[in-house]
This record gives sequence, C-alpha cells and structure tokens, in this order.
Amino acid sequence: MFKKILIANRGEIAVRVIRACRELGITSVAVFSDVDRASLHVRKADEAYHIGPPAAAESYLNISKILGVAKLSGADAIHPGYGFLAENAEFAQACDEAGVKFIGPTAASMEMMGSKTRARQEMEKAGVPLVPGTSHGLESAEHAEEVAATIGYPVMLKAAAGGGGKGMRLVHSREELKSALEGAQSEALRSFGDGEIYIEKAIVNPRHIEMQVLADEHGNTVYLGERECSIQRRHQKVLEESPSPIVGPEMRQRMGEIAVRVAQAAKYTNAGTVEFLVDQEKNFYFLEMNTRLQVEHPVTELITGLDLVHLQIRIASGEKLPFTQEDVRIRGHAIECRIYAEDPDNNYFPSPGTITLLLAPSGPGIRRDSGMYEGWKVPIEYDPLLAKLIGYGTDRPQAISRLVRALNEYFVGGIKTNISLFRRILGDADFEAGRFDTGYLDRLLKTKPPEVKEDADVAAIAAGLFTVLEPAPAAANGRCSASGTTNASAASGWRKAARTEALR
Amino acid sequence: MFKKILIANRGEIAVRVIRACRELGITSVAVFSDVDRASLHVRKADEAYHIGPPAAAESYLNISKILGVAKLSGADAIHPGYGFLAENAEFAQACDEAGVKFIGPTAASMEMMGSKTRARQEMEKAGVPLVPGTSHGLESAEHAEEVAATIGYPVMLKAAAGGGGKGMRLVHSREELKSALEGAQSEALRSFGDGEIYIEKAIVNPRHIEMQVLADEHGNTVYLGERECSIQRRHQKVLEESPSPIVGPEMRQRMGEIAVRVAQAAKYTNAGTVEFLVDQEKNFYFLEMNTRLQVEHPVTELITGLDLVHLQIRIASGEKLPFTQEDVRIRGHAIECRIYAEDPDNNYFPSPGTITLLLAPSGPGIRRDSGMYEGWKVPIEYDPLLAKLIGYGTDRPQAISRLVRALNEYFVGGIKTNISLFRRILGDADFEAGRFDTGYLDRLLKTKPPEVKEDADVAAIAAGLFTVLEPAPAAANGRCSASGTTNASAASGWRKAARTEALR
Amino acid sequence: MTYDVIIDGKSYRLQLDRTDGRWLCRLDGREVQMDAVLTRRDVLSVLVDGKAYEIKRERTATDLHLWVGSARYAAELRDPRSLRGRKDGAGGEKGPRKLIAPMPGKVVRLLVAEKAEVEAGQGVLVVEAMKMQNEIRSPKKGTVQKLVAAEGANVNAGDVLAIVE
Amino acid sequence: MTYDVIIDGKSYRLQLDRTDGRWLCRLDGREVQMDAVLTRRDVLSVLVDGKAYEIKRERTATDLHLWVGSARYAAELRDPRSLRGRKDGAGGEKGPRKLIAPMPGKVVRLLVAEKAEVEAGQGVLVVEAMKMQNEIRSPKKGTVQKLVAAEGANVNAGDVLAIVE
Repeated sequence: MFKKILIANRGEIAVRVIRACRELGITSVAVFSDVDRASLHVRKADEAYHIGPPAAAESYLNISKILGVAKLSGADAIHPGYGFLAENAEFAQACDEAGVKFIGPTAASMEMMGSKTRARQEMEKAGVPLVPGTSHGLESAEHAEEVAATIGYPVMLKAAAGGGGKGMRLVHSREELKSALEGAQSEALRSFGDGEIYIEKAIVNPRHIEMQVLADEHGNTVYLGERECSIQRRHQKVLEESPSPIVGPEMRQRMGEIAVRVAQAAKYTNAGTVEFLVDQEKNFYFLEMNTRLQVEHPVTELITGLDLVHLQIRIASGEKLPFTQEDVRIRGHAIECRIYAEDPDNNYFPSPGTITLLLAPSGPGIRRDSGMYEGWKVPIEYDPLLAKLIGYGTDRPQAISRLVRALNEYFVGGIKTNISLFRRILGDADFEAGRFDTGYLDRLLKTKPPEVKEDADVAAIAAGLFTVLEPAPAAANGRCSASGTTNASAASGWRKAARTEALR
Repeated sequence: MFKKILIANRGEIAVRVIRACRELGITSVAVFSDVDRASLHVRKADEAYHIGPPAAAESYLNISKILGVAKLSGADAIHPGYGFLAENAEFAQACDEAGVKFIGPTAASMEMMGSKTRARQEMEKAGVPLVPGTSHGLESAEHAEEVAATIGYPVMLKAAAGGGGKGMRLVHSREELKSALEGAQSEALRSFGDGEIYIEKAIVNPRHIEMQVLADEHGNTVYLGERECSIQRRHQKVLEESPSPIVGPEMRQRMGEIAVRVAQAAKYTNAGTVEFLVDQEKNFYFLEMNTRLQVEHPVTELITGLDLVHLQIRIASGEKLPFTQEDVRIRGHAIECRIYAEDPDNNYFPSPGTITLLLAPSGPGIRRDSGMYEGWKVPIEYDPLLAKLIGYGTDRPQAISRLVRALNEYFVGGIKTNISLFRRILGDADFEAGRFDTGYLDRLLKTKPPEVKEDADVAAIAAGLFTVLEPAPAAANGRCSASGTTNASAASGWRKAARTEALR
Repeated sequence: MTYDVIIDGKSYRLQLDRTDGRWLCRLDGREVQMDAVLTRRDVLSVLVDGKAYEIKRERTATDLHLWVGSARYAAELRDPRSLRGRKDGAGGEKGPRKLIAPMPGKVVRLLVAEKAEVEAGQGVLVVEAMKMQNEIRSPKKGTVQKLVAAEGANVNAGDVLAIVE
Repeated sequence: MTYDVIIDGKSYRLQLDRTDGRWLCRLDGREVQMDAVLTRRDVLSVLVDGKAYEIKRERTATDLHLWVGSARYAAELRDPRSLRGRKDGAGGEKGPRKLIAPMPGKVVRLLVAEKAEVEAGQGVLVVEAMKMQNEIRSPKKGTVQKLVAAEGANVNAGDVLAIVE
C-alpha cells in the first residue's frame, strides 16, 4: 500500500480523496494556488504545498510543479481527482517516468478514449453498439453531406477531442451543414487545439445513462450499476441518480456487460465510466468513456455500499478486486445534487464571494461532500462546484423526500447558489414520474418557477427583531459601534436593497 | 396518514422525528420547556409550544400539558421518542382516550414488559430462553438464599420495575445476599416507587446483544438484525454496532425468530427491541423488551437501508408492513458513537455550557444526528446526549476507519465531550478484534490513556499567531476594544489556565 | 419602538416592544402573538401563533434579505422619524441603462461596437468567471452609447460595463 | 514582536513578524519555516515545513486551550515586558484544599460531616446535574474543615463546596 498520496486537485474532490487517505492510514499531500491557501482541502490535509498563481495553467495544470511537490514530499502516488489533469495522458506518462504511481488508467488507455474517433474505431472492432456515423474525422463539407444523407437528418457534429458540449453542433438539414461544420471546427480548434470533427446520427430526446466500471491490474473487471445523468443544463450534469428510473435488472446486466467489454477493449484499469445515449425505445449506444472518477460517483457508492476511492487506491497499489461481479449488491436509491455558486435568478451566472452564513443539513440518508465553510471566500478562478448533497432512500420517493428535506435545511448566505433549482426539479411531476431526457431541464427552466411567498408579514416582524436583538452587525472594516447605539440609529444604517439591472 | 404529529421530546431525537415528518409531508409540532426555547428541535419544527419550567416532571413528563398542546394544535398523533414518556403505559392510555394516536405499542404491551417479573412469566409460557432465576418477586431473604443455592452463585438481584442499573446488585456469596437484597429493595423503592426484587443467575462477562423488531397492526412481525451493545460505562450504552462481531447468519436467524416470538407473545405493535444476554458459549437469554425506538436505531437503518421512524409512523397510521422477512437485506457494517457533554479527563462529569465553536464532520459513510449548534447553551437539566455520529462501511474495519476519520474532524469547543473516548475505543486492539463484553469499557478506563502530544511547538507558534491575526476576542460582556489595540496588550489580557482541583 | 419596514416593495408599520421577557408586537395596527430568540448570529427562531419559523439574515454591501424558510424577501428598515424620500431613482425603461458586471471576472469578448443598435436581450459582451463564459445582454432596445470595459479587462462585481440608451 | 508562551507548563520564547505577507518565526531562537492563515474565527491553518495543522482555539472564562488536530494544549501567553511572577499559587499537597463544583448542579447529599476525617479519594458530597449523580471526592487525606454547600443547594461551576485540610 502507498505511504503518501499527493492530491493534484482542489475543492470538494480533494477533501474527498484526503478523507479516503486518512481512512486508509495514508499521508495526504495537498497542493494549492495563491487563492486556495485558506481552502478546506489545505486545512484537512496532512501536508500542503503552494504551487503557484491562481490561473490553473500555472498551478493545478502545471505538471512539472506538481511532480516537483511529489518529489519534495516523498509521495509515492498521485490522485488526480476529476477535471484538471485527471484525463491528461501526458501527465499519467510523466508520473510513470518520475516513478510516482498515477491513480487511474494507463496513458495508453486514456489516449485511446481521449480521441472520440479512435475510441469509435476500437469499439466498432469490439462489437460495442455505436450511434450510426463516422469513426474518422470528416474530410470536407461534401464528405459530411454524403454521410449525413446516408444516416439521415438530424445529425450531430462532434469534436474528436471534445467534451462538455464544445465543438458540438446539432444539424437539422443539408442547408445548415456546411456553416455548422465550419463553426464546430473553429470552436474545436480554439478549445482543444484540434479541429477534427466527426458525424453521428442525432438521437432525438435521448437519455444519458452511464455505467461505472472498476478494473484491477490482474485482468478482473466489474460493473457497479448505472447512473442516470439526463438532468443537464447546457450539457452540464446537474443532478444524477442511481438506479435509473428506466433501467431494470435485465437492461442493467446487458449494459454492464457491454461496459465491461468496452473497458477490456481499452485494456482499462482503475475506475472508469462508460457513457451511453439511450433512445426512447431503450436502445443504448456507446458515447464515450470517462477515464477518471466521476463527480457523481457517490450515488454508486450509496447503492452498492462500496467506497470507490478506497478501491481506486487499492487497485493502483496492485491489489486484486476484493469481490466478484456476483458479490455486487444494489440496494435502495440515491440522488446527487451538485451545489454550485451560481445565481438562479440571474441566468445561473457564477456567484463567487464570501460565505457569510452556512447552515448544513445532516441526518438520516444524507451525505454531504463539501469544499466550503462559513467565512470562506469562493474564488472566481475555478469551477463553481461548492458541494454535493446526496440523498439515499429505501426507494426513489424516499430518496427524493429526504433530499427535499435536506435542501430546505441547507442555507448558504453571502453568495448565490442553485439550491432552489433542486427544490424545483425534485418537486416536478415529470421528474417524480421519471419522465425526462437530456432536454428536460432546459425546457423546465423556460417555464416560470412558482413563487411561494406567504410569509412577508413574518419577514417584516423579523426585520424589526434583528434590529433589536442583533443591533450592531460587525462591519467589514472591523469598526465597532458603542454598545449604547439606539435601535433607531442602527436601523437607519441599513441600506435599501439596490435593484440589480435586468441582465437576462 | 396523519396530518400533524406532536413530538413529546427534545434534543437529537426530536429533530430526528421532525425530519421524518417533513419527509412524509406531515406537519410537526414541537414542545419545549423554558430552557429549550432556543433548542434545535424548536427551530426545525413547523409549530412549537411552550409546556413549562425546566424540570421534566413539569414539562416533558407532564401528560396533561402535552395532551393540551395536542388538542390546541390539532395533532392527530404523538411520537414519544425515547426516554421521558416513551415507555409510560399511562401516557399511551391517556393518548388513546384523548383520541390521539400514540406512535408505539399499546398500553397493555407496555405494562406487560414494564414489569420484569411479569415479562419473565409470559416469556416462560412462550418458551423463550431465560436466565435461570425467579419470575416472581422475592418474599424474604430466606427465599432469596434458597433460590440462590439452587441456581448457584454468583447471582444478580434486579428490580422488577428496574432499568439503567438501579436496584441491581451482583452477589457472589450467601454472606453478601441479605444486605444486598435490602440495599436493592430500598434503592428500587426510591427510584421506581416499587421495591419488588427478583433473582437471576449472574452471567459472567456477558455480551449485551439486542434484536430490532417491527410489527404492524395486522399481525405481521419481522426482525431487522441485531445490535451489539456491550460497550457500556456504568450500565449505560456508549457505542453500538450492527452486525455484532460474534453473530453469524444462523445465530441471527435463531435470535430473530425468538425476538419475533417475544413480540407476538406481548401482542406487540410498532418498533421494539428485544434485549438478550449472551454468554461466552454464545447461548443467549431474554433480558427484557424495550417498548420504544432505541437511541441506537440508526445502525439498523444503515445496514438494512430502512427508515425506522417512517415505518413507525406508517404502522401507527394503520398501514401494513411494506415488506416481508425475506425482503430484509443486511449489507455492510455500522457503528454509532453517542456524543455526550461530559468530561473524559474528570471522571465523565456532565459538562453543560455554551458551545463556542463547532466543526462537524461529513463525507462518505458518515451520518450525523445532532441536537446541537454553535452558540447553543447545553442545559443542565436533561440527559447530556448531544449528537450521534454513525459510521457505515463495506465491512467493520472500514466503518471503524471512517468513524475515526470523522471523530478527528469533529470539534466541539466551549464544553467538554467524550469524543476522545471513542478514538480510544476504536483504536483498541481488543475492540478491533471484537473481543469484548459488558465489562470491557470499565476495564479499559482503568488503564491510563496513551497521551500523544507531539506538537507543543506548533501550539506555541499558534498561540502567538492567534494574538496577531485575531487580537480582540469578543468579550462576553460585548465590550469592544479599539482597533488600535496592540498585540501586546491583547496578549496580556489572556489569563493563566486555572488549575482545576484534583477531584477524581 | 416603531419601524417602517419594506418587504419586497410593500410597506409595513411595525411596533415592537419587550417587557418582562415578553414581546408586544403590532403589524399595521394588528396585534400579533409572537415570541422570538436569536439562536446564533443572523439566525432567528420566531413563533407566531404557534407556527415556528427559522429566519436567516443575509447582508451584502448593498442589500438586506431575510429568508423565511426557503423563501427570500428583500427587506428595508427605516427609522420613521427620518423623513427622507423613499425612491432613490431605480430607473425605468426610459433613459440610459447601465450594464453592470454581475460578478468579478474578465471581459473576453465585445460582441458589438460602440454606437451599434441593439435589441432587448441581445448580447453586448462576454465576461468569463469560474470557467464559464457569460453573455451580458442589453436590458432594452436602443443604442450602445458607451463600451466602458475593454477586451481583456478584469472587472469587479458592480462595475459598469456599457451604457445603452 | 516577541512573546513568552507557556504550553502545558513549558515555556517558549517566540518571535513573530510579518513582512510582505511572509512570516518570520523563531521559536527559542530556532528559525521555523511557517505560513499561517485564519480560516474562520478561532480556527487557524498553519503550515510548518510542509506539514499542515488545523488549530482550534478554545477560550473559557479562565482557560485558554489550543487544539492541534485532536490533542489539547493548555496555553498561556505573556508580554515579556511585564515582569510579574509566574506562579499564582497553584497549591500543592500541603495546606487546605478546596473542593470545587466541576459543573452547575444541585447538592443532593452530604456524605460526611464537618470535622470528619477523610481519605484521599473518599466521597464528600454528591452533586446532581444532567440526570447524573456525581460524587465529589476529597483530593487528599485530612479533615473536612468546612462544608460550604448545604444539601439541596444549587451550585455553579467553580463554587467552593468544601475545604479539606
């Protein structure tokens, strides 16, 4: 087993991995940029080293600095978390060359899956069901028109090096194709430094369902059940659950076995996720493989009772999987809400700033993986994910009701968060019935949310009460009013709520 | 289903039941004494009513006041939690007569189990294994000597109305018997208003293992696995786990079937617990039945995936059990630590006061059921249980390692807690090996805890740092020093740590 | 004490006094049975006719909001003896409108030139923060009078980015 | 700044200065590579030679403790320019010893009479708090000089209950 693991990440996932290290008796090493000195992962780690300025390229993406800290601290392994360097084959290679174990798949597996066209070619060979389309980059607009005519519109143009919706275009007719291709190419070039675009038949209103796999370095590969990830805003997952409301035992087994075939074809090791598109007839097609731990891994942990980060570390240290496929037992239902620092009343704009008040939920069926604390200043430089709230229940309705209860207990003051969005989704009749696809959330957000404001009277009374009971709010400059301050003068210090400009 | 439930309790269990109500869409009604106005259960409830002065007899034990609030608020059911009125047959009866559903067993079942001698008589009839002894009160010292001679020393004298170790005496020889009996009688009379004492053979170094049962009002009774409760200090449970390290599937089934027989013999409904003493050969004997929800119910919830409070409410509302014995699936391992306001360095004296700083753990496998918050003043009038920290893991070692991790994250400042005790137990080799009995903890506490204090240098530096970075601690009287305060003068305001008198 | 309280734009007259540990409360003249305690900084527990409310106070440099349960109310509180006017010119559809940076970030792209005609809702510039690019759109149909922020500039929350007239 | 710090009875001389956002730290003359930030009230994050420490400060009316991880240290900090003596008479085995109430509660039983002889560890009286009865024991062998608290009396933490000489 490793003695010391460097965590090349920040935020909630760094805290998550540090906790796993502590549980396994392994020393944890955090790294941090200038703006993360006071972040939770630095507080929680056993050791912590500064790695540069806020810009990720100069800190969390800086391979040589991170390997420098690994050497300095004597770390024998690196956990990359998700994002940043997690799917960077060059980094995995550099770790290997530096004699530090990269906790994840090999650089070769990553490279195969990193190119969407190469992955398609390999999966085609392995007999994995694919969305009809090309497994090579498009040579020209004419070539694209030819393929599109064969598979039929609508089609989807995708960047071979892509991800996160960038370099992606939905095309409904031949007329749109040429300009869409050019747009996709230039966006892909800008975003990934690679303009290669391929074409797939567009699945109308698909679901996005993925299968967790785990493979040790001795040839054993298992699947751990699916995750339903169709609740997305702008191609970004917002809420995930397991099991999927539409997947039964038979479909789970078929999907799981194909996911294992995908992993084996890629000679995959460690934790990975095979993403599928599912059409309205429940046909599923390989979409891509994520060669890392997913943000949404906790829902799988709750329904299987396993700890994926423990298992990642054990596998990387050379251990065999401690169970077989038959031992995997799925029980209950789990749903994850990604709590972001963003403003639901203002088009989900990011909302960095200082957290002035934090009330966190707990109790039965509630897991909270958080990277924030009261008094912490959410930096503007990184992903706005603050925490994940995961609800478990005997069944789906109970998981939902527990999450709603916990969301109502959750309060993050000083910045805006998307907590209200989850109350809305979890209370929606279509969601409750399991009727949704990847377009669901964008459609829901086009409708006006019901505003329940019955307690204005109570708010009015409370405004007065605060003035009486807590009359001298500590000002930011540390100025302190004399205790003889009258309520009236304290009250008049309160400012009118400035109207924000309508920016939607 | 009920529309409104009154929770006749306080602290973490009141919060626990309020949460369940919220999850089931039921309005919750809290009650509070003078010193509990700012308690967490009042903050969390939908409605809250004052019921009197701090003394429990005049508030939480005052049946007419509580039924008055039920009537005033229109509650159609009452959840008693544990302690206070939870096992009071008179209260269950009064609820019945007031037309409010008592969420628990009937008064008749409670009465049968409330008298230990009557319970023994009934269980004898039902063929439940009992510790050899009398099932009727002892008539005289001579009678006691006679029975003791038959069953053999050591014997245990117990109060028929007893509980919590009161009116209990371990007797090793005939010489001690008479005075022990007199002592037990007078203590029982003082504590329970009933001096009836019976005799049982003393099991040497027993384990205390209990079985959770659940019975609906349609004749269906199931068991939900055992809880190992041998870790006790002065006959009070401190840490509980499920499964027990010594119970396998076969023993669980036998024990569970007998527990179901006990419940059926008592015409038991709702959630209950059958306690067994287990000797070193794993023979088990009926000890008593607790006719309520237990403090330690969460460990059963974690290994079965069920919510016992939801099920209690459903059963009381007349629903059938939604599953059969065959559907109950036990998976993983769970351990609960009872966090008390007591001072481990001072013989576990209660430690009420204001919580000045609270850092609470979360993350994978951690459930926290808490009744405290930062700024809350722990009242001196009630049980010192502040919170329960429950760890779940794929297996026992993982549950232990997660709990240790979480305990290290837990910080309660301003009062003393027994958090360090759990670090000690969970790190002990005998505990890790599952080698313990009800005498284990008292034996452990006689040894001196290893003191690990390697960081005095860091503490010295931190003392200076606090003075520089947070120089003007808010004084209790609200006085505020000028911002020009020099570090030196702030520092000199700090007081020497007063030596507490040696009181052990 | 008497206060003028404005909640979500609606005015209330609140009388609040405390004698012998009991609250006397009148809202717009109507007596309210009420009890309250500050449980911790910025969190009140209020009981009104038996109903229990957990109320959170949220203050920023310019705003005061009160959360009753999960609903958020804009609050303003005035000493009624001060007689200054209530409207500080919130600005309507007429006249110039400012585009304000809703969060700190970096201006990565200007989408129109100065003096350009824009529709209501049309993107004017793009600000990047927390890995997301956000289009700042015109609040009204009109002419871009001024582009205050240049491409590449770092801006703070509340900075004026452009003016549309 | 220079401080005299006492941790668990041991004295340290600490020099602490900050220039350009960097700390200069000497402990008993030895230079320590250190960085620190106050993350929230009473919680410091300190890095010493790469090692990370979360340090909690706990203050009561009379005590100051620092928790480094899960270990608790009694701390005392003095301005070295003040020259008052260090021992405030903590009291040893000799002379009269006070029995102090360790928590607020009620005296439910006196176990000995005034002037009675007691052994070290012998119970003198019983205080009830939080549903638990707690025996207050004599810290030394001697005579109960005075029973300050009467049966039934309510006492606060720190109150003198009895004196043994």
